[in-house]
Amino acid sequence: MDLFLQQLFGGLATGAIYASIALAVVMIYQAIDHFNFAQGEMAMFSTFIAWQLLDWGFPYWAAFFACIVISFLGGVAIERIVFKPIHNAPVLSHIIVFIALFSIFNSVAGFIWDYTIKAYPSPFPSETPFETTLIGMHQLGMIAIVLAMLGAIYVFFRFTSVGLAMRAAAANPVSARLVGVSVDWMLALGWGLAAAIGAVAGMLIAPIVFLEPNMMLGILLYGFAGAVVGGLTSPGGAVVGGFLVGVIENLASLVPFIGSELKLTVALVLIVGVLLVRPFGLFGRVVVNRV
Amino acid sequence: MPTRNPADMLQIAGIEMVSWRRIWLVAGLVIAIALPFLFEGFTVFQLTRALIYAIAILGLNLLTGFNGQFSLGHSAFFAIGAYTTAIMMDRWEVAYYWTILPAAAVCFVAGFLFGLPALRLEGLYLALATFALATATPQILKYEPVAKFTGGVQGLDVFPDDSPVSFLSNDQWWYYFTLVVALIAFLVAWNLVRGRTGRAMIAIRDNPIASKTMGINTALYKSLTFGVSAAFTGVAGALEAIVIQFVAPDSFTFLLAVSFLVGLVVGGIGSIPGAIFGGLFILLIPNWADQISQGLSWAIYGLFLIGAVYVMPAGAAGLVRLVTMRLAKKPSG
Amino acid sequence: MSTYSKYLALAAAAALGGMVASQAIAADKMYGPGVTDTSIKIGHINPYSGPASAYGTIGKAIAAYFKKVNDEGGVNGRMIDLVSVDDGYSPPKTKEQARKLIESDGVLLIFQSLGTPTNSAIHTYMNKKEVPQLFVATGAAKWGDPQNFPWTMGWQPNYQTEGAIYANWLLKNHPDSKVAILFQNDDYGKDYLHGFEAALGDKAKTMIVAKESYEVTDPTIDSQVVALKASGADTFFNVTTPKFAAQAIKKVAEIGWKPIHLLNNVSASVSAVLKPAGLENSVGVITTQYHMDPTDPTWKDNAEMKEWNAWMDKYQPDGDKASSFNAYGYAVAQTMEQVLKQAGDNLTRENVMKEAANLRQFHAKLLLPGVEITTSPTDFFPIESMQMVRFNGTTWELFGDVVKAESS
Amino acid sequence: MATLLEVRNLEAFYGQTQALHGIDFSLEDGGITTLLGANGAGKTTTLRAICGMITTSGEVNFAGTPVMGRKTEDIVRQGIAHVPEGRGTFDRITTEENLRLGAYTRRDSAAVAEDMETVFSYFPRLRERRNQQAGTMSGGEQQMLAVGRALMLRPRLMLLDEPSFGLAPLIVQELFEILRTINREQNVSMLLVEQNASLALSLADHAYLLETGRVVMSGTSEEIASDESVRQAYLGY
Repeated sequence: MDLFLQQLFGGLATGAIYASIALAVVMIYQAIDHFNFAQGEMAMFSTFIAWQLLDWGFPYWAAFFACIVISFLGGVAIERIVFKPIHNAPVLSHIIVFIALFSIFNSVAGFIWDYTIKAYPSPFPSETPFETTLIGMHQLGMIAIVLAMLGAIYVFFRFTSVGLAMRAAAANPVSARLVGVSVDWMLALGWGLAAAIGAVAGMLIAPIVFLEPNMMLGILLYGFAGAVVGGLTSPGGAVVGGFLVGVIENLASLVPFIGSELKLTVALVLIVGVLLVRPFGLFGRVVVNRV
Repeated sequence: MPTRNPADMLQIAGIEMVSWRRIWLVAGLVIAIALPFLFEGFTVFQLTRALIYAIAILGLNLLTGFNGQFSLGHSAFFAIGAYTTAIMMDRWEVAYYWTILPAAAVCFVAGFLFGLPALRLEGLYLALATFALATATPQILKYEPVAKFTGGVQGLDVFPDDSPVSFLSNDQWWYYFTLVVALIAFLVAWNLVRGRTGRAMIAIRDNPIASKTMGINTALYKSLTFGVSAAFTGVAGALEAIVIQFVAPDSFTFLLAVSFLVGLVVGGIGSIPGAIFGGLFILLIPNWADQISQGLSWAIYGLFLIGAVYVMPAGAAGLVRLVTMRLAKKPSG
Repeated sequence: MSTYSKYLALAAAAALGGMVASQAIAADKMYGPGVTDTSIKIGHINPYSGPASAYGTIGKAIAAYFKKVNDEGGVNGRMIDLVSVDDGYSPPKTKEQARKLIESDGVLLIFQSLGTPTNSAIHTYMNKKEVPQLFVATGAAKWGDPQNFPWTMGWQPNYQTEGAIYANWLLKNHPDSKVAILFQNDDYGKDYLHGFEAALGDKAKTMIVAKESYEVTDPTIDSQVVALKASGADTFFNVTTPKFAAQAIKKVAEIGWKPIHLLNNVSASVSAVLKPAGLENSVGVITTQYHMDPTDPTWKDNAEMKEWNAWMDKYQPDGDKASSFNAYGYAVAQTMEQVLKQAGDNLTRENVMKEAANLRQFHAKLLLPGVEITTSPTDFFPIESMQMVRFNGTTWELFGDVVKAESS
Repeated sequence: MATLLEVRNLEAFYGQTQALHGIDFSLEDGGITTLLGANGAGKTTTLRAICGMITTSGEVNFAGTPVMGRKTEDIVRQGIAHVPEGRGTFDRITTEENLRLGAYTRRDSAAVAEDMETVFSYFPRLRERRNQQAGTMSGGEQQMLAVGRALMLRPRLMLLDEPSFGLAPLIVQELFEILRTINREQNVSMLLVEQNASLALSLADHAYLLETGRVVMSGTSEEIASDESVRQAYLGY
């Protein structure tokens, strides 16, 4: 029982990692109707920027918010510079550019900051207020921040006209233009927001897994899994999905023949399984078009 | 969207296009046969690998280009093909040339089976499921119960016989062997795409609902295409095992699947000859990037990719089509 | 006499037959591929990109070392022309690069190719081609097999040996301990495991209470550490690469587990592992070493360390002085230099291999005092001694003697 | 009456193919004008060209300002609401959110809320379905939503592309009644494209007849409706 609890909470802690990335994945999906395979690398790069700021002597929160702003602008710039010329190209061309961005960010980060791991500070105290070793203070704080981001995103999409316009631009760009939405800038805004969320995720993940150029390689897949399991159209679903993937993966390691050797395979089976039963994820909306 | 369907383009350009294509074909074949005598062993070895990648990309093309299903997981089928060959040669000492068809068969079954659940997935979701498959493949190959066959992390050495032709070196021999397999693969693909099956595949890609009402068994065709596509890629994997003479789980990471996708897009989606260009691209460009700067080789590769997408939005095949169309147009005015 | 005849027999068996005859004219210049009167071309394969790119530092260090050698007049008057290529830690790519180096660039030998799966991919090829695959950067035991693979040689103590050292130490000092093991799910991890289990012998079954593995793609190893603690173990054998080692050290402290913590040498760097993990969390961690850690204050005034520092300043001004990879590359490159020196003007592949198997108590600078490199035609394990060290919060403290574990 | 929209020598291309060969027409403020013609005559293309959705050349003046060559979203901001072919519903969001999007360019939230009520008063069924996912509504309801969404812009001109397409005759009748009411009550001018010529002529006051990208005839609805050739070709009696 003790072990079960340990793994459950451990799963929640890892789940928070996946959830934060899943949130960024959903954000960009809302904007461009697509995955960004370079998402993890962008988050990693943002975290390096924050690390660099800290190294130059910035206080934690100054670096934190500066990094968010820089990442936002960077995201906007990527859309405006790299993707603008290929707006009308087929989807696969976009995927190739995602792959290109992936290798560029990974390589440049390694070139500037090299590949040895770096400790990244946590903004939270190291002591938990209550007597438990089940979950650390950083993990708790991370869960809180993820939920806060989720709330902010919910409000943004639900109650602001820009949020609404963003969803409209992604779902039906032609119609969106006809109601006066500048689709191009919505795309750029989506990129910026996704980059900013990714930056927060990166800065929260780095204290746990350590900062290095390849830190997101494994995490991104789980983040995708969380987003898909929860439903790509639902930020809340993505967060729940992220936690679910973390918990199930950890609990699966208790099953004797799976052990920790097949954790990744468990994630695979989970993705395919959920999609077979609910093609739009657990919380995703089913889109029905009547003619 | 520019030039989606090569068949349409052919009709637009008319007869001239066909004769141009014939010239390309003959010239290509002559060059392909002459190449091993123009270069030293290592380059021939590289060309062989480019051909192998071309076959793998061709397989992916059947699925994505002609049937509209995405896959980021073809490294898995490449691995299954490679391991089929390696295990047959390692355990039962089967001669290498007898392992190609079994590798294709095993991959066909694997692809078909994976294609069944994939039926319910579309676009992104399918891409993700296959991406997960690619990431899990090395892990599964190392898994204890299968490790006795796969050699686990250590991998398996493969010892194919030497060149049976006295005036051909091993490299030249492997090249011709691969070339023959590749020619067969391309011919099969060509006939498949232009026949009834191909029309059904393309119909499903362009309008799944309409093709259903036309009486095409979309589910069957989609799974079949998945199987056929996997079989092509599996043949490539088998050849790779023979030529590299070694298989290990780390050879088949998701980066390989990503490479295939890159080759597909750069070569030209829905273009059969484009696969050859794709194979050359994914083999040569990383090497060039590495020569330009070791530390930043991936970044340079990334820039190459973006450049390729900008310059050739419809892949190399699209570019060639555009150029030949211009050339064909000129004399007639 | 008996050693000599054994040597002869082995040499013949290992297809080195031509060498005996050539010894008669050893005074003359004999060159293999890639060698001229003024230069020696050496191939080198390293992952500068991909998942193992952290090791790229070693390649840079080696290149910088040979630059120093060349600036000082080269080896016996010949400049070292190091052709260093990237394989991204992908076995087929390694094969491609090895072939390029040998067939296209025409190198004399391949030096320090890194990684077990990658070296496995070219193992047979190198031996069939009869090209030296020298001092590979991996500690798998299979690299010391002169009988079957006379052209391949390792360098660092092999993982099994090191595993055995920990096991013997436990048997002697904590015979009743309950051991939990975390290992990377590949042959690097499994080699450690085998060495450790074999040395424990019959007691392995009772002493090892839990084993957990992880994949390099796993984001964290938290759940494994939690499970290991739950097994009730009082000893933790940590067989992980730097990133996961740091995670494990941190996690062990976080969940309030206080085991005897045995850390494999792969992750013994103070700057790359213990510092990120938290120095306070690392107190008491035990590992083995065979070369000095540049960040360890113990060696601050050591002459060799001072020399290394001067070299870093001159040849790698941007390099990370805290990285033990820079120390490793420095030491292994000296070994290569020594072999070439010994070979004199007889720079054939056969003779280079013969001299590589003829190192007599060579002390590469930066190896721990008492750690020496010795090889023979039957012993392809250059470094076999290590010393156990314990971390005191700022530095590694040597304890016990230099331990030599004979490889089987 | 003043001229609201003036189109001079409008040309448009789809790739290499020219779809419009210099079209001229104008539309009076407060009026309803219809473009008639067979499939492929260039009706929809004309609407798209006005909104800057395709590459064009020529001159388009709206309320005295040239809008040719500007971005679609900027043209929309001038007060031109386009009810596109196929209704352009935002499937995944609710009816109410669809309507809110229609008012995206407006900042007067009080007036927007008022207009939402107005739309609901024209189309009570949209009020019933205000929280329903728009893509799940019937075709008629989606067409009403499209008109409602356009109305939320408080446009001076509404471009209607085949609003009757695919709808049951009863619904079409209802819809056209409402369009007439909107035209009168809200003073919204309309440019209507219709396959169903008699329906279009019953609503419009002016009509232009397009054939293969050219205007071949123009006049008041009565004039056009009484033309012999038009009657035979388009009205079918």
